[in-house]
Amino acid sequence: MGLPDDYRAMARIRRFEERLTALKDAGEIPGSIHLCNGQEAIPVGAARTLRDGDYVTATYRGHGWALARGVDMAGLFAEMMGRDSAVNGGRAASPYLSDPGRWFVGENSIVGAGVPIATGAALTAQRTGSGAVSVVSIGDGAMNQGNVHEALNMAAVLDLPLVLVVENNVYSEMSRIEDMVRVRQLAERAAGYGIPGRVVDGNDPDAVAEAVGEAVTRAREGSGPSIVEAMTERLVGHYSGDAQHYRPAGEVAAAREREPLARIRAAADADLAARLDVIDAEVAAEVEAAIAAARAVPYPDPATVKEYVYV
Amino acid sequence: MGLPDDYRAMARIRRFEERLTALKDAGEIPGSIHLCNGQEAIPVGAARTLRDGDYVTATYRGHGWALARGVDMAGLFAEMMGRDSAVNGGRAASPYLSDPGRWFVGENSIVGAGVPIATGAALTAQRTGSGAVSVVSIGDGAMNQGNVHEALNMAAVLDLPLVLVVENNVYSEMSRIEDMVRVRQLAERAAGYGIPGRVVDGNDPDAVAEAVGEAVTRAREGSGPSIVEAMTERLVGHYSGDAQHYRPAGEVAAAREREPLARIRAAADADLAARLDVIDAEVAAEVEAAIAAARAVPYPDPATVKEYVYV
Amino acid sequence: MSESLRYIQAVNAALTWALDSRSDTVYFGEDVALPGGPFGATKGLHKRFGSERIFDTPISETGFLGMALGAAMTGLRPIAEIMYADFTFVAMDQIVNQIANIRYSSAGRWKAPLVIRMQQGYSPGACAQHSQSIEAYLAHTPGLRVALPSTPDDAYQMLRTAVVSDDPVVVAEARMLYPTRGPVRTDAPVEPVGGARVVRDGRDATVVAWSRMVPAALAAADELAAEGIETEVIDLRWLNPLDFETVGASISRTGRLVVAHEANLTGGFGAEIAARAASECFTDLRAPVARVAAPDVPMPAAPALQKAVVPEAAHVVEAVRRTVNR
Amino acid sequence: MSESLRYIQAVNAALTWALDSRSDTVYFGEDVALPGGPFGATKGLHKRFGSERIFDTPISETGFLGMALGAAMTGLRPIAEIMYADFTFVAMDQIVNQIANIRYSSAGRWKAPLVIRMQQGYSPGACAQHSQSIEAYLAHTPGLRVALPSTPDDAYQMLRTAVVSDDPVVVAEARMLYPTRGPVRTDAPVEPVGGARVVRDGRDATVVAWSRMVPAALAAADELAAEGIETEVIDLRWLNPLDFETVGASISRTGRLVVAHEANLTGGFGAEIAARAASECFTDLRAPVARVAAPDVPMPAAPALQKAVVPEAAHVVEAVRRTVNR
Ligand SMILES: Cc1ncc(C[n+]2csc(CCOP(=O)(O)OP(=O)(O)O)c2C)c(N)n1
Ligand SMILES: Cc1ncc(C[n+]2csc(CCOP(=O)(O)OP(=O)(O)O)c2C)c(N)n1
Ligand SMILES: [Mg+2]
Ligand SMILES: [Mg+2]
Repeated sequence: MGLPDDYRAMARIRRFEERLTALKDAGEIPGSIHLCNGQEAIPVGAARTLRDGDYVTATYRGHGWALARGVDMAGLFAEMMGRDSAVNGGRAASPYLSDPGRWFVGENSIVGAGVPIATGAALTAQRTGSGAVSVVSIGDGAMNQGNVHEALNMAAVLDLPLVLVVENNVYSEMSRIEDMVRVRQLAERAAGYGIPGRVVDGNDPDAVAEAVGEAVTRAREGSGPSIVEAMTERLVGHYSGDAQHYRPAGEVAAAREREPLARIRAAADADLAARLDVIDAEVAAEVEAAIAAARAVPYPDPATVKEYVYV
Repeated sequence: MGLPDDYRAMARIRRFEERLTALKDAGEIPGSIHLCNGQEAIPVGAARTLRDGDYVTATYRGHGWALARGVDMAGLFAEMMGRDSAVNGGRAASPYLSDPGRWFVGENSIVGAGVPIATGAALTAQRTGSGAVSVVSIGDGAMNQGNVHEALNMAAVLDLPLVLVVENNVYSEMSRIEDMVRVRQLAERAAGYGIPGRVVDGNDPDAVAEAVGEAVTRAREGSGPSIVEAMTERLVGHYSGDAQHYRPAGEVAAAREREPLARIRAAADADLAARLDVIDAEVAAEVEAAIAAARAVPYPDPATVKEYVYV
Repeated sequence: MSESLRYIQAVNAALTWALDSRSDTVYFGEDVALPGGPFGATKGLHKRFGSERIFDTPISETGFLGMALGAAMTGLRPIAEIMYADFTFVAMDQIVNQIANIRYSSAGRWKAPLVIRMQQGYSPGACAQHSQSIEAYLAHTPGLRVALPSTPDDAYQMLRTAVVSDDPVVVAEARMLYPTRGPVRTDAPVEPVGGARVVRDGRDATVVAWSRMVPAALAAADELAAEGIETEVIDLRWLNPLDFETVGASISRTGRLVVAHEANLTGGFGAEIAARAASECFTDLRAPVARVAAPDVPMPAAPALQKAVVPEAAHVVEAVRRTVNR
Repeated sequence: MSESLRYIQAVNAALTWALDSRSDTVYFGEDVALPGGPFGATKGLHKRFGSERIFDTPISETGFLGMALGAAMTGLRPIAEIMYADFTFVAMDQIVNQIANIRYSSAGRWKAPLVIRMQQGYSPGACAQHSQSIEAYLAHTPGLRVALPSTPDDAYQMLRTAVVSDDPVVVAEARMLYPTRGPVRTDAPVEPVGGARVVRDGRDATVVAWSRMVPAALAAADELAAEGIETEVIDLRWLNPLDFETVGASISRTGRLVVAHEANLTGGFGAEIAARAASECFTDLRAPVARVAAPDVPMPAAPALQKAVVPEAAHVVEAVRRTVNR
C-alpha cells in the first residue's frame, strides 16, 4: 500500500461521515452518531497490517474501523438509517455495529467493554492455532474503566494475540485528559502488565502501520499483547449536535491543519494533488452510490421484532 | 513504639487467630474465617503511622487490621461467634467486620471492592480538611480487579490522601501469582497512575512503618496517593479448612522461619526472650479473657432481624 | 411559589437547592462540572459552587460509586451521576454488594446517605446499550430506595427527598420526559420518602404506572373516558418504599388492575405489583391482572422496530378495555 | 445407566462429558485448574484435559466473562465459572449489556454459545456478600437462558444442555445441595433447553419451587400429606425459557398456588409466577396466591438471625395450609 491508497481509504471514511452528518441533519438518521473525523489514519494505518481472519473490535466511534476492514458501505448507511440492512438488520445502528463476514467483532456502546470481548477473540485464535490476531480500539478515557484493566492483565498472563490501540484524542466526551489521568501517556500503563507500549503519531498512517504492525507481528508469533497509543484530535464534537463550547478557541482550527488528509494535501505537489482530486471524485461517487443503495433498503418488518433473541 | 510493642501487637493478632481456629474447630464459629497468620507485621507496622481519625479499610483477611486499630477483641470474638456483638451485632461475622468507633471502614468480602470505598473516605478527609488519611489493604490477587484500577486512577487524579497497601502473599486463594500477572512486583503499576510505588519486606514491622509512614505523610500533605507493596507469606490456608495441597512441600515450613514473630524470637538474646515470654503470657491471658467475655454475649434476637435495613 | 419548569430544569433546580442548602453535599460523575452534564442537569452548578463541591470523574463508575459510599459513610452526602442507567451494570457490585448492605451488615453503625442519579428509557434510534429501564434490578435489592419521578414537580421534590434521606436512594429519571414542562413548587417543604399518588380518579379500572408510562396512562385514560370507561391512574413514584396501600385501596374500588412500565415484561417490577394484588386483593379482583410492558427483547435501534416493542398509551387503552370487558 | 452421585460430583461428571465430547469447549475461572475448584467441581479435569482446555484466570470476572463472549462469538464454546453468584455483580455489564445482547443486536449474525456456571444461596455464618440468590436479576434480562438444577441428575443433565445450547446459559447451582446424593442418568441423551417438572402430584395446591426450595417443598408436601393435604410440587428448573404451561395446568387442577424461593421477596422471580397466574389462571384460582421467600433484608451472618429469614419447608407448610384453608 502506498500513499494514494491510504488517502483513498481515509477519504472514504471522511466522506462517509460528512455525508452521514448531512443525512443526520436532514432527519434520515434517527440515532446518535459519533464521528472519527480527524482520526482516520488510525484504522487505515492499522488495517494495512491485518489479514482476512484477523479480528477487529471498536467503540461507538468505529465507522472508520468498519470501513477500513471492508464492511459494506451501503450496508452501513442503511443500518444507520434504521433500515433492514445486511449489516445488523437495523438492530444495532451507528454505535453497536458488527459484521462477522469481515471479522468485525464490532463496536460497543459501553466504554471499554470491547476489550474483554476482543480478548476472547484472541483466545479463539490462540486455542485454535489459526494465526489470527485480535485488534481492539478504545479511546483515551476508556483506559480508566476496570474492564480494560482486567482484560489487559489477563491477555498478558495468557500471552494472547491482542493489540490494544488507544486512540488518544485528549477528550472523554467533554472532559480533558488532564482531568482524567496523572500520566503523560497512557502507554505507560503497559509496563504494569509486563507488555510493550508505544506512542505514535495517530495522524500519520505510516507511523500507525509501523507501530501496530510491530505489535501484530509480536502477537502472531505468540509473544502476547501490546499497547499502541495513537495521538490524534477530534475535528468535530463528541456526538452529532455537540456544540463543543468546552473546547478552547482555535483548537479545532489548529487541528484542521494537522489532520491526516490535510497533511497529505499540504505536502502534495501538483501531480499528486491532481491524483488526489481524482480519488476524491471517485470516493464521492462511491459514497453517493452507497447512499442511493441504502435508501433502496426497506425498513425492517415490525413482525420480525422478536426474532434473534434466542437461536 | 519499639520492638516489644510491635511484638505484643503482632502476638495479639497471632494468638487471637490461633484461638479462633480452635474455636472454629470446636464448632463455636459458624462461618468461614481467613487468617492473616504470618502477615501480622503489615497491619502492625502500618498502624504505627496512623492517628485516631485515620480510616482503615481491609479485606476478609482483616482481623489484624481490626486489632491493630483498636477494635475491641472480645467484640470481635463475639461477632465471629454469631453473637449480638457490639461490633456488628452478628450481622457481619469474620469477613465483613467494621467499626466506625475506630474509623475502621471495614473488611470486604468482594475482592478489591474496598478500594473505591476507601477512596471515598479519603474524599471526605480532603473536602473537610480533617487532615486524615485513608489506608486500604488488599491482596496481590486483588490488583487485577477493575475496581482497584478505577479507584487508584481516580485517587491519583483527585490527589486524594489514600495509601494502598498490597499484602503480597503470592497466592490468590489457591493460585500462584505467576499465573495472575506478568510483572515482578505489583508496585510497578503505580507509575501508570502517576503515583509512587514501593516494595517492602512485609514481615518487618519497621520496614512497613517506614514505607507506609512515607506514603501517609505524603497523603497528609495533600500530595496524593501511593502504593506500598508488602511482601509476605501465608502460614496457613486461604480459609479455615484449606488443605493447601497446591503448595509445594516445604514452603510453609520455610515461611515459618521467616515470619515476623519467629524472626524476633530468633534474634532475641536471653534478656529479650524473657521479656517476650512475659508478653506472650499477658497476651494469652488477654485473649482468654476476651473469649470469656465474648461467650457471655447473647445471640442476637431473631425479632430484630429486619432492623437496620433502612434508617 | 410555583415555577413553570421543564423536567430537566427541575432537576437542575433541585441540585442547586441541595448544594446551596447543605454544605455536606458533593456532586460528581462524568462531564458534570465544566460541561454542565450531557443533558444540562448540572448547568451552572460548577460556576456557582466550584470544584470543591462539584467535579468530573474519570469514566470509572465502579470507582466513583464506591467513592460515594465511602464518602457517605464518613460524613459527606454525595450525589453521584450515572450518565445512562445502562452503565449501572459496570458498577453493579458497588450498588448491590456495598451500598445496599453496609447499614444492615454493620447493625446500623454506618449509614450511607447518598444519591445515585441516572436517567433511563429508550429513545428513537438508540441501541440496546442506551435504552434500558433498569428499575427491577434495583427494586429487588434490599437496602436501596428507588425513586422514578414522572413530572417536573416530582423531579424536583423526589430528588430533594433523596438528598435529605439517610438511606441510599437511586433516582432514575425519564430521559424522554426531560423536555416536558410543568409547575414546580420550588418552596415546598421537603417531602418524606415514599408515597404513591392517585393522579386521576376512576371507578372502572386501576392503572399503576411510573416514569414515562404515567403520562401515557393519563393519555390512555382520556381516550378511555371518551368511550365511557373511567380509569383510575396511580403514579407509583417510589418502588421502594412501596406504597401498596394506595394501590390496594384503588383495586378495592375498581376491581381491575393494569400495570404499565417500559421495562421488559418478565421479571419487571409490574410482576411485583401484580403478585401483591393476587395475594392481598384477591377477593377484590374481578378480572385478570394485565401488564403493559416491552416484550422480552433487547431494544432494537431502528424506529420501525422500536415501535413494535415500546409500550405507549395505546397499549394501556387496549389492556384496560380487555380488563374491563371481562 | 444410572450412577449414584452427589450433586457436586454430577457437575464434575457433566464437565468431564463436555470437555471429552466437544473439542470446542474450554473451561476457565478462578482456582479451577490445578486446584480443582473451591468445591471440587473441576477436580481432575486439569490433569485429564490440560491447560489448553481448562485454565485459571486472574480475579477478573468482567475480564473473563467478556473473554467468554468473544471466544464464543468466534468459534469456541467456553464455560466460565463465577465462584459465588454474588461476584456476578462485578461483571454484570458483560452479562446484561454484552452477552445477552449480541445475537439480537446483530440480527442473528453472531451467536454466543457459552455457559456461566455459578453457585448461590446462603450458608450458616456466611455474610451478605456470599449468600445471595440472584436468579431474578438474570431472568429479567432478555437473551439469557437461566437454569437452576435442584437434584444431582438435573445438575448433570441441565449443565450438559447448557453446554450444547447455542444461546448463553447461566447455570446457578445450589451450594447447600452440593452434598446431596441421587441417581444420575449418565448415559441419557442431552435434553433440550427448558421444561418444568411435576415432582409430586397433588390435588389441593400447587407449589412452584426451584433450587434448594424443591427439596424443601417436597418435605413440606410429606408433612402436609400427613394432615390430609395433597400438594402438587413443580420444580420449575428453567426460569428461561419459562414453562408456565406446566404451572398453569397444575393450577387448573388445584386452584391454589404457592411459589417458593430463597431469594428475597420483592421483585423475586416468584412475583413473575404469581403475576402470570393472576393473569392467565385468574378463573382457576380459588385462593390468594402465596409467596414463600426471604424477607427484604440482606443476609445476616449469625445463624440465630439467618434462621429468622431463610425460607424452609416449615414456611411452605404454613403457606399451603393458609392457602388451602381459604
Ligand atoms: C461505562 C460507560 N460510561 C460512560 C459512557 C458514556 N460515554 C460515552 S463515550 C464517553 C467518552 C469516552 O471517551 P474516550 O474513551 O476518550 O473515547 P472517545 O469518545 O474520545 O473516542 C463516555 C463517558 C459509556 N458509554 N459507558
Ligand atoms: C470479586 C470476587 N471474586 C472472587 C472472590 C473469591 N475470592 C476470595 S479471596 C480470593 C483470593 C484473593 O487473593 P488476594 O487478593 O491475593 O488476597 P489474599 O486472600 O491472598 O489475602 C478470591 C478469588 C471474591 N471474594 N470476590
Ligand atoms: Mg477520547
Ligand atoms: Mg494473596
